[in-house]
Amino acid sequence: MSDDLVIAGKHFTSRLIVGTGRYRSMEDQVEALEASGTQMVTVAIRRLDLDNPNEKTILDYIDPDKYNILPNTAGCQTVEEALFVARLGREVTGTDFVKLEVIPDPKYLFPDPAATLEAAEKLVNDGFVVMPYIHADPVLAKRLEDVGCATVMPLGSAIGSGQGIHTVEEVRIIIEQANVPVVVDAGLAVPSDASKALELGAEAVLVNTAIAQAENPGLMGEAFKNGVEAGRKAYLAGRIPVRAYAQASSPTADVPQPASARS
Amino acid sequence: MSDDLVIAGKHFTSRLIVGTGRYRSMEDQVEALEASGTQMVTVAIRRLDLDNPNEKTILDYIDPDKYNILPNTAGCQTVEEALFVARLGREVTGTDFVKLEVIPDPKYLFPDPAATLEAAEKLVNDGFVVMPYIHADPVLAKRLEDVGCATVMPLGSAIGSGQGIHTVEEVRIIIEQANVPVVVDAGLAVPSDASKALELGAEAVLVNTAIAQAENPGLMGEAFKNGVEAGRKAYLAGRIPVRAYAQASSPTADVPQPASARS
Amino acid sequence: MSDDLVIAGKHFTSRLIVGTGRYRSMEDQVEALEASGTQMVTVAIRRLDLDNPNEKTILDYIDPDKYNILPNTAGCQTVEEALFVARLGREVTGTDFVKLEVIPDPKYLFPDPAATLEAAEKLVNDGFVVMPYIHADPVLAKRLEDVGCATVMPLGSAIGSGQGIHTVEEVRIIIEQANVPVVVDAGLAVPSDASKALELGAEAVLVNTAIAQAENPGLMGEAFKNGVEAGRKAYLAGRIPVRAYAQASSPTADVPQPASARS
Amino acid sequence: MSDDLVIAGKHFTSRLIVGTGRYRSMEDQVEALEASGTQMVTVAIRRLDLDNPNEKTILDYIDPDKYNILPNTAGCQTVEEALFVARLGREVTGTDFVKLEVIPDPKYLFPDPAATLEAAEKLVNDGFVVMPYIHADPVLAKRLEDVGCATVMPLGSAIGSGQGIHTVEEVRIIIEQANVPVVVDAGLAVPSDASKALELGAEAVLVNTAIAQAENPGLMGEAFKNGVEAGRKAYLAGRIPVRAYAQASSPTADVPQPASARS
Amino acid sequence: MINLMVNGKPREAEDDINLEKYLATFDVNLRFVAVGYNGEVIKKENFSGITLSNGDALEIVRPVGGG
Amino acid sequence: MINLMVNGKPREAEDDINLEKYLATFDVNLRFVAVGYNGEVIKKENFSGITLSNGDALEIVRPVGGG
Amino acid sequence: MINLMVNGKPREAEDDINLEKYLATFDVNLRFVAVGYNGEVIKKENFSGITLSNGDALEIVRPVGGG
Amino acid sequence: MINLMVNGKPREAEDDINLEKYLATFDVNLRFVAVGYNGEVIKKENFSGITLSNGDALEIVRPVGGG
Repeated sequence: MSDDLVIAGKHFTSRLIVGTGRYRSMEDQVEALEASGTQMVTVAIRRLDLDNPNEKTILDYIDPDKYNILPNTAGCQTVEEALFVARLGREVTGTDFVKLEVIPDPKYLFPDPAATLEAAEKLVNDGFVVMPYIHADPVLAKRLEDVGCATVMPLGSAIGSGQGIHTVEEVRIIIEQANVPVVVDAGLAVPSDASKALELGAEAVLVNTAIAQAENPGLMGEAFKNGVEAGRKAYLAGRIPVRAYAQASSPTADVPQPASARS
Repeated sequence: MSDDLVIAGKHFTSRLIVGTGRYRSMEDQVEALEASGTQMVTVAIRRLDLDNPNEKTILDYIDPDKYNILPNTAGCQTVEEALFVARLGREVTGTDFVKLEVIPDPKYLFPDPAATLEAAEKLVNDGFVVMPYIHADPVLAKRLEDVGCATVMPLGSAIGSGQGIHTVEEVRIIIEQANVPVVVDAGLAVPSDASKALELGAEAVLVNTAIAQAENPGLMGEAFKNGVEAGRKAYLAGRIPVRAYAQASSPTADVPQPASARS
Repeated sequence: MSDDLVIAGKHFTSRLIVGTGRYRSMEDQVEALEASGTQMVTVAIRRLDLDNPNEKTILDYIDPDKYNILPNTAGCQTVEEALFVARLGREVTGTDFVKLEVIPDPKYLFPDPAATLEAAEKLVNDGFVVMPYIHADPVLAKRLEDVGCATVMPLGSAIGSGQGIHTVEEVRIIIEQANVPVVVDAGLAVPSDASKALELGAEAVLVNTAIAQAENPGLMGEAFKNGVEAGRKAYLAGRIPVRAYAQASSPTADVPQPASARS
Repeated sequence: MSDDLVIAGKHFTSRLIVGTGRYRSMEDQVEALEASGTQMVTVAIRRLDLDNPNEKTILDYIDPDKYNILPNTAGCQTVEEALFVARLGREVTGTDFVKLEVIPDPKYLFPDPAATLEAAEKLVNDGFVVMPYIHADPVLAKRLEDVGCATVMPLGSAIGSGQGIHTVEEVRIIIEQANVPVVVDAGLAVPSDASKALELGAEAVLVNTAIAQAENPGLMGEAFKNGVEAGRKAYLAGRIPVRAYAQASSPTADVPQPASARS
Repeated sequence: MINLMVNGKPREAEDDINLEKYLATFDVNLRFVAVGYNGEVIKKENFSGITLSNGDALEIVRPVGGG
Repeated sequence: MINLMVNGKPREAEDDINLEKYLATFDVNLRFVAVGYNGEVIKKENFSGITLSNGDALEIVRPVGGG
Repeated sequence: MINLMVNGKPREAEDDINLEKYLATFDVNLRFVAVGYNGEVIKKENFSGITLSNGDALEIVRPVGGG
Repeated sequence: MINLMVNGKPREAEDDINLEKYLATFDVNLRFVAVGYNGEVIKKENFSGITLSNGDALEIVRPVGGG
């Protein structure tokens, strides 16, 4: 069964996008990415340290044949900053893909809906494949799709909070209305969060802190790989409905009787 | 890394116990059990149809080299019935393992705590390896452990209801206090339910209707296999803590500026 | 509309039972009980301090014309202890009402289902009006009703934990099956918890720590009074059903148009 | 204790805003408004039926000395429509207060964040006291406050769905960050929903369908009145913290012993 | 005669009629009523000053129950 | 002839027949089958030693799919 | 003298003293007080009828705040 | 000499130096590096065509780990 994730015509067999922030070591990261089976990893764009201009960059540790690079605009608080960093990221990585983040709020790192919509439209017109990070707002998701975004990326809960998916109802509606892949991003802490997102019909999830900061990032990367596979298969396999009452899984008739009271 | 589930000294590499009820066909069942990777399957004990005494039984379809048989006492409403059916099951299957169910309530199929405790103690004294199906009551679980049960099997929600795990808080406490494996049973609908149970520290789950009645039981069996592996690995990998606020996964300093306003 | 709570033939217009433990001062307690409008308050039975045998007791602060006394068996870990303390309590207070607690577990203070059932039956036969504190186990609740308990008191969450009602699904089922008043006890933290219990059809709630340890116990007592009234009225008023989609609360037709594009 | 709700300098002793849609009869509505104790009611603006130009309007049934009128822009799908209807509403009612709704989505009636922000800013500049209906998006709420909105009105769940408050976490954050009153609107079904919102620190709630479509609107109006009072008092009274473990509400020492085993 | 669009429906009116007179033809009780004229909201005191022309769009509105 | 209750239904059997022979009358495949005799579970090797009498209750069971 | 266990602690009392007199030695206000005597609850009116003996266990209790 | 703002910090450079030569003064490995010049992103092939002037702002960036 071919069941690829397709974003802007690009096919992926893995539905797990992994972030490259907050690993305790490059070794941890390399092991975790490998174990996760991911085919797309995010990177941020930052100023070069001019006193150390030749230090290795994150991309020196990432095999371009194995992983697609998804540069983000993390750290940008305005439309102007996001456009600039997106373009720098395209120049650095050579890809048109961009994870768009416009985040004025430092405490919860929640994105600005109006600024994200404005930046998304401009980047689409500039030829980018835009994957916007948004609050789980179904109308905003629809409008981003309408301006040409390649996916929508509603948040589960605050970035790095490990709170899981608070927004199940909203994500369910976004999925119901979307004609582009829905990628649940932020807050996922354990594979059951990822599995749940895919069971609902999300096409993929993005995970960073949950893997990078786990006690054992490699094993957690593998755990998320399994969880994402589980969720996708369950979505395709067709889950049972929810019922108000029990349904016996063993036959109710012909139960042997110690004395033949019941017949 | 060897990480077996051990029940009464018996080792299992799979942490997914699968029920054999409610499949649409024997072919579905055989495929689903295979795909699930399970090593233990439950069966019920019922009266033989004397007008058709030679029809194949469920065990004729289950390879004893692949699957351990776990006879249950489903359908029993009293201690006396449960003891009788447990003993019949032992005679039929040749195993001392028994899934104990004493269920007077036909609507929700919730077990009777006092009758289950009484029957469990008697069966333990009769040499059984007792795996009691119970409400997620931490004190009851402790008392069942104290009388010698090999596991406790708290319910997530009503059998076959597909409601998932309503009893997360109680299951968490049962796990915290248990010295025997905790197996979450009943109500699980999707792999994220199974994964969540194992992430909490449950040693295994028992699933029947969610697989048997899925549109594609084989694929759902595989999905639960992945979900259980995901949950166990996540438990071992050490999940991140829950935080009230966000933690940036990209560096917050050195963000490039379109004009050098911010430095 | 007369809508009394009736327990063992005794009528109450208030559906809020209040505990008398953990107040910072007797003044706080007197004020809070008054503000709560309660007609039934619990007390515990403890050894007299023989070095100070004439100190005032809790009952010296409680007007017997305003409040019915409900002695409890808190602190009892076995059936024998519970029977003894229940009888001492009856002698002290002169009432046959008893809140039965058999709690072997000091960490979560969860009750023992089998021991509670055994003690309840003995106390009923001894002429007590038994109100057992139990885990939210529908089968246990039914059996307690069958042995003659006057109410059942399922827990919402651990005593004093302030976690609210984790057991909504189970409480809903207990209410559906009960022929005696269901009183939700333990864990309630805020009036919305009490209101929710009554909206589900619980006949009353028991609250102690949430009022006694609030910053302002008097005001919190009043808040719970309002919450209980709100919940009961909502139950009687017939709530709207849950719908998957929105239903406009304003007419959808005849919206004025700035230009008559839409007609 | 004076504890008024203050919106744009106007004081209200009631924290319950009530909608006037979907009542089965004017009698129901008049009774429910009275019982609810509300001081602010919403109305919609629609085309006059020119074949029946003298029929009574909703305002003929609402005592202007008792109730402040809050015209809404329900039915508007664009900024232009919302501005036009807001101005018509001001002309009809003589108040500058407006509940701003810009809702392109007919299925869930979720508002458009960018369009709402644009319309809000224009209406503020036009002298309106703007109360925008929004998704529970903390950044959007902050931006609406920044452009001069008098309140923010995050939704609990879809209008008329009776699903309650799905957005507790987001509403909590909006409240934490807001310098204007937060009014939770939409989806509330029972008084415990209203009470919970106020316990979190919301300054008020808006309720329509839950009262109008209750079996007994008058009694439900009264129930919500009690629930709102309960929630506000609990907020002021200072709730107990949530604890992981139990805390006994009865003393643990000096428990009488049937035989003096324990001392 | 001129053609108007009133509350989304075509209607005829006399030439050179002003808004106040036009509304009077409906015997509308103006209490709780507002009027939009080609997308602008007109105050009651100005009704008489507005002469309707062919193609004008009017929205004559009143309050209804809503949430 | 004697009267038995077998799997909850009345049946007749010859006088003095033992359990092994009685089961044989049904041509039951004994693999995966167990027998309860008046509430007691009987091991296969003891079937021949049990002579059925009037009023005896038998439960002849086999495994079925269950959860 | 006899040895008693009172509220979990050893105490001495005079020979042949009855419960009523013994309680009086503590000057206990009997309102809201109950007494357990070797695991049995004794009614006030029977205090005088109970003569304490060596090894008797008494529980003298009163109500306290509790939930 | 001219004054530049490079990565948010003031720096000096020779008159009339072009971007390519200026970057060379840092011995920057240009693989995985991009440059913003007064808010515009400049392609590598155009570095030599850009002559820096007093007050120019440069952002010299590279990828880092991020989520």
